[in-house]
Amino acid sequence: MGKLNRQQMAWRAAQDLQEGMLVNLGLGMPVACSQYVPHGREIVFQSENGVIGAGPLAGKNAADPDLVDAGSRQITVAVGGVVIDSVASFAMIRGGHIDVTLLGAFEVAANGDLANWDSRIPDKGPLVGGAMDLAASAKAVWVIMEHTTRKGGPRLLDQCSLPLTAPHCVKRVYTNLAVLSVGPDGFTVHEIIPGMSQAELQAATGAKLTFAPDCGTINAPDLADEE
Amino acid sequence: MGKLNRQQMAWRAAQDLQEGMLVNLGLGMPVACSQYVPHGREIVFQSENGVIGAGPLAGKNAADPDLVDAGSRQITVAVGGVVIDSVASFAMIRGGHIDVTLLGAFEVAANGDLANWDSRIPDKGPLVGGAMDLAASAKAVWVIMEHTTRKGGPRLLDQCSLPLTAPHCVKRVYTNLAVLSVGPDGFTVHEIIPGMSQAELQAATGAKLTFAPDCGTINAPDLADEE
Amino acid sequence: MAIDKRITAATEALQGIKDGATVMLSGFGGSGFANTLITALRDLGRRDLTVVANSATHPLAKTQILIEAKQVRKVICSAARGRGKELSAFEEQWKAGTIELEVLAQGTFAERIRAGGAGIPAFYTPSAAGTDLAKGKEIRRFNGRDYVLETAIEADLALIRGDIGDRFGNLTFRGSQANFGPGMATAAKLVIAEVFTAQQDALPPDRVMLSGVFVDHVLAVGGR
Amino acid sequence: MAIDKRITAATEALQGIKDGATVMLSGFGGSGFANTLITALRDLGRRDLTVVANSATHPLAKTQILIEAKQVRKVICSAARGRGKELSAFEEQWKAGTIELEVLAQGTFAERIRAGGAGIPAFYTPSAAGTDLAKGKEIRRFNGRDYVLETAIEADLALIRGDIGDRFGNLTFRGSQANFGPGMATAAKLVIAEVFTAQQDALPPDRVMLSGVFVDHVLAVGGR
Repeated sequence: MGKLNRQQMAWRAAQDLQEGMLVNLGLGMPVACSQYVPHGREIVFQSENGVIGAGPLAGKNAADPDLVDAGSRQITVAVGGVVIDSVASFAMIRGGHIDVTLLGAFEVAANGDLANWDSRIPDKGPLVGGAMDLAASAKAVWVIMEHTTRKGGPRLLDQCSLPLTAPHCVKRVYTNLAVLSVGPDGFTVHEIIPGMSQAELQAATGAKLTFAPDCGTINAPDLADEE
Repeated sequence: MGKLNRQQMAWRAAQDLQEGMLVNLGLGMPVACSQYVPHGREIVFQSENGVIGAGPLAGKNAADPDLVDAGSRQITVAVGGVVIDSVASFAMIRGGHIDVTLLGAFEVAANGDLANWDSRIPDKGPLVGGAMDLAASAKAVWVIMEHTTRKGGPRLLDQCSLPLTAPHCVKRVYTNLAVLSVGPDGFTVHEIIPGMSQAELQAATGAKLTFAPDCGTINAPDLADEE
Repeated sequence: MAIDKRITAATEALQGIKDGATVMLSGFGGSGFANTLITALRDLGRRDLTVVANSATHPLAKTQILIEAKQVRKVICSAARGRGKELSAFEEQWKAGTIELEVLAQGTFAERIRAGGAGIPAFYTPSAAGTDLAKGKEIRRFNGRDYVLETAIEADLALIRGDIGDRFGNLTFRGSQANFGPGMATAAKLVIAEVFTAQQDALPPDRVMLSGVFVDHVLAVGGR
Repeated sequence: MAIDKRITAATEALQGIKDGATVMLSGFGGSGFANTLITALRDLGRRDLTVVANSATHPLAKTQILIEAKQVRKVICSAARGRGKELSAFEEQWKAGTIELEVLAQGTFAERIRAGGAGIPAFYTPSAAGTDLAKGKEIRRFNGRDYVLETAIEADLALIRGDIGDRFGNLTFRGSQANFGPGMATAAKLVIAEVFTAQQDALPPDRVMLSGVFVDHVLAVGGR
């Protein structure tokens, strides 16, 4: 039974991005998705600091400290892209123009509640960033996260225990064990990793799962975990 | 006793525009002011359709129907100017960035109330335009208008009879008879046309006038009335 | 396959627009009117439209052909007065009570559109406070001054005018052509831009004045 | 005489800033920090400042030297977490209760600044509704959804970073350098921009990314 590694999780989510979508990728696993978009499919990646059409990371020779993405990585502007200011970028986000935002998370609840900003690290200051705006206003909020915590506890829950980023917003979850959607009836499983049973997945989950009639297996390519 | 013609009124107001000011000129007499700014004094003229640094009217050969001012006149962009969109232009106006807006008016009251948008023409539709934003938010609202109506009635009043553009906003009034300021004590006269007495000016005015201790005369050059 | 928002006619793109739709039309002072697209909308024959346009009567705008064809139920604008002494088509229908008018301070008109595109359902503005235009509207005091509550305007369709478009829908504007176009493009479900010319190659980032993200279709019509 | 906003040092321009001033500092992710000007502000020695900056702790921003010098009474930001395991200067003082923190969703942070510059005293936003950050704030329902009332932020001073400036104060920005700069420039009484180079000749209209109308002084510092 092979759990997906982080690159495979990013790969799986990237398969669902469609031609012409405007997509915002959060820090961590989400930004890794851009490299796994099927060849020839044009996606416009929005970085909330104003890069509309973020291209690949800049090579060493082209790296420019004045051109960064929301994760402070030195990037390029894709063909067809433009850079706007933060006021305009968040107007775009809040205005519902983002088709999909792919975010990391600590917890997702069966009602779509998302907790991804405050993991209650003692003494460290709060880090909100753009996640609340993205979660509240993107047309679709998709989450990529490990199915369980490091201690093995569930991250998919009946109710979030951590402070919310936004209520009722998550539409899909890509974990290292499964692909799920979130709807009026809570979590529905659409794909499971090969070799894992429905009962095993349910046991790793803190909310009742429904299994789609056509529930299949995730067939991810071998990808070295880069992190 | 020579009443000022419209060009002379525009000339008089233009003398009070200072280097570096951001100035919005309303339709009619106000836009004529730009040509009477003392030589060498750089003023940035804002046209509310987004021209920040409106230059002179375009000559016949340079006229471009895509470059117009708020009065639909084909203009040029001055050196140092830029064109922005209407949302940004009114953000600039409403945000209090206009140093002076020079507006035409039907009536001004002793408390600074301005009426310049609705003259109650029967059946004709209302024309609000940008005057309400300018009057509400410019750092200084100056008015240029004839001192009296065509029938000889006063336009400077205790209280406006026409619908207001904005309350308590007018700081100065340039008429064909006098230059006045508007303060807590109502109208104060600073200049009168040569040959007119204080009593004559008061008789042409619908509110009590105070005369500044140093009240002088307007010395306007001869200017052909172009309209 | 690749993104290509260029179209050769507007008819198909407009099919989804129904009777009763709200339509934003850019343009100010003769510059930035999408007159080819407005004509296509007129030909589509939809009725009971709400038109959001700065002027209801500008002589250089084709807005009037929608009004003349009795396709407009309501106009939201800042200027509704025809220039001549005789009444404009808008004024005739307004006077007859067959067309509804919502007139706004121009900055409020612009900001309500911006709010529609920026996810702001309502905001407070100083413009029109203390005037007849604020009657019936909620007034609230901040820092000792009265402000008027205004709500967002959104639309089913925006027809805007640009200069150069590319396959991504990116646009440039000439002169003062932008005016209400960029704002309207953010606030409508379907956005069609008519442009002087539409190119396959992407505009360089430094030249893009409106991101193609906001534009669904680009129609080249010439006419610079 | 002619307009010329270029200066050769910031000291004189900053003299009017007093203890207790609110100061906006642009910059995001290493791009667009006005670090020369922030250093000049630190050297000025004013205390009890309220700093409005997206990050309270970015390692490439000189914001931290103001905090280290105990000149900051309050920070308004969207990110207040230092990168390392050890606490940043901000976190130390925040934990000790000697510095106040107002943390906002980044879009709310940006829009409150925009509101400050655009004459909007308050607006409603969907961001943070239903979260701890909305606690104590007014909630209002529009079209069946909850929104949070947020008020404008204005400042006494904004220190921003551009690429090329001209004598009118017009600016260009490189890459993603603009970020919060243009918004902050509209919302502060005094605006100083540090740029790579400042030229006497006006930038062509097509290249101006922020109108000089919003900029009081331009200081060339190189460092592209």
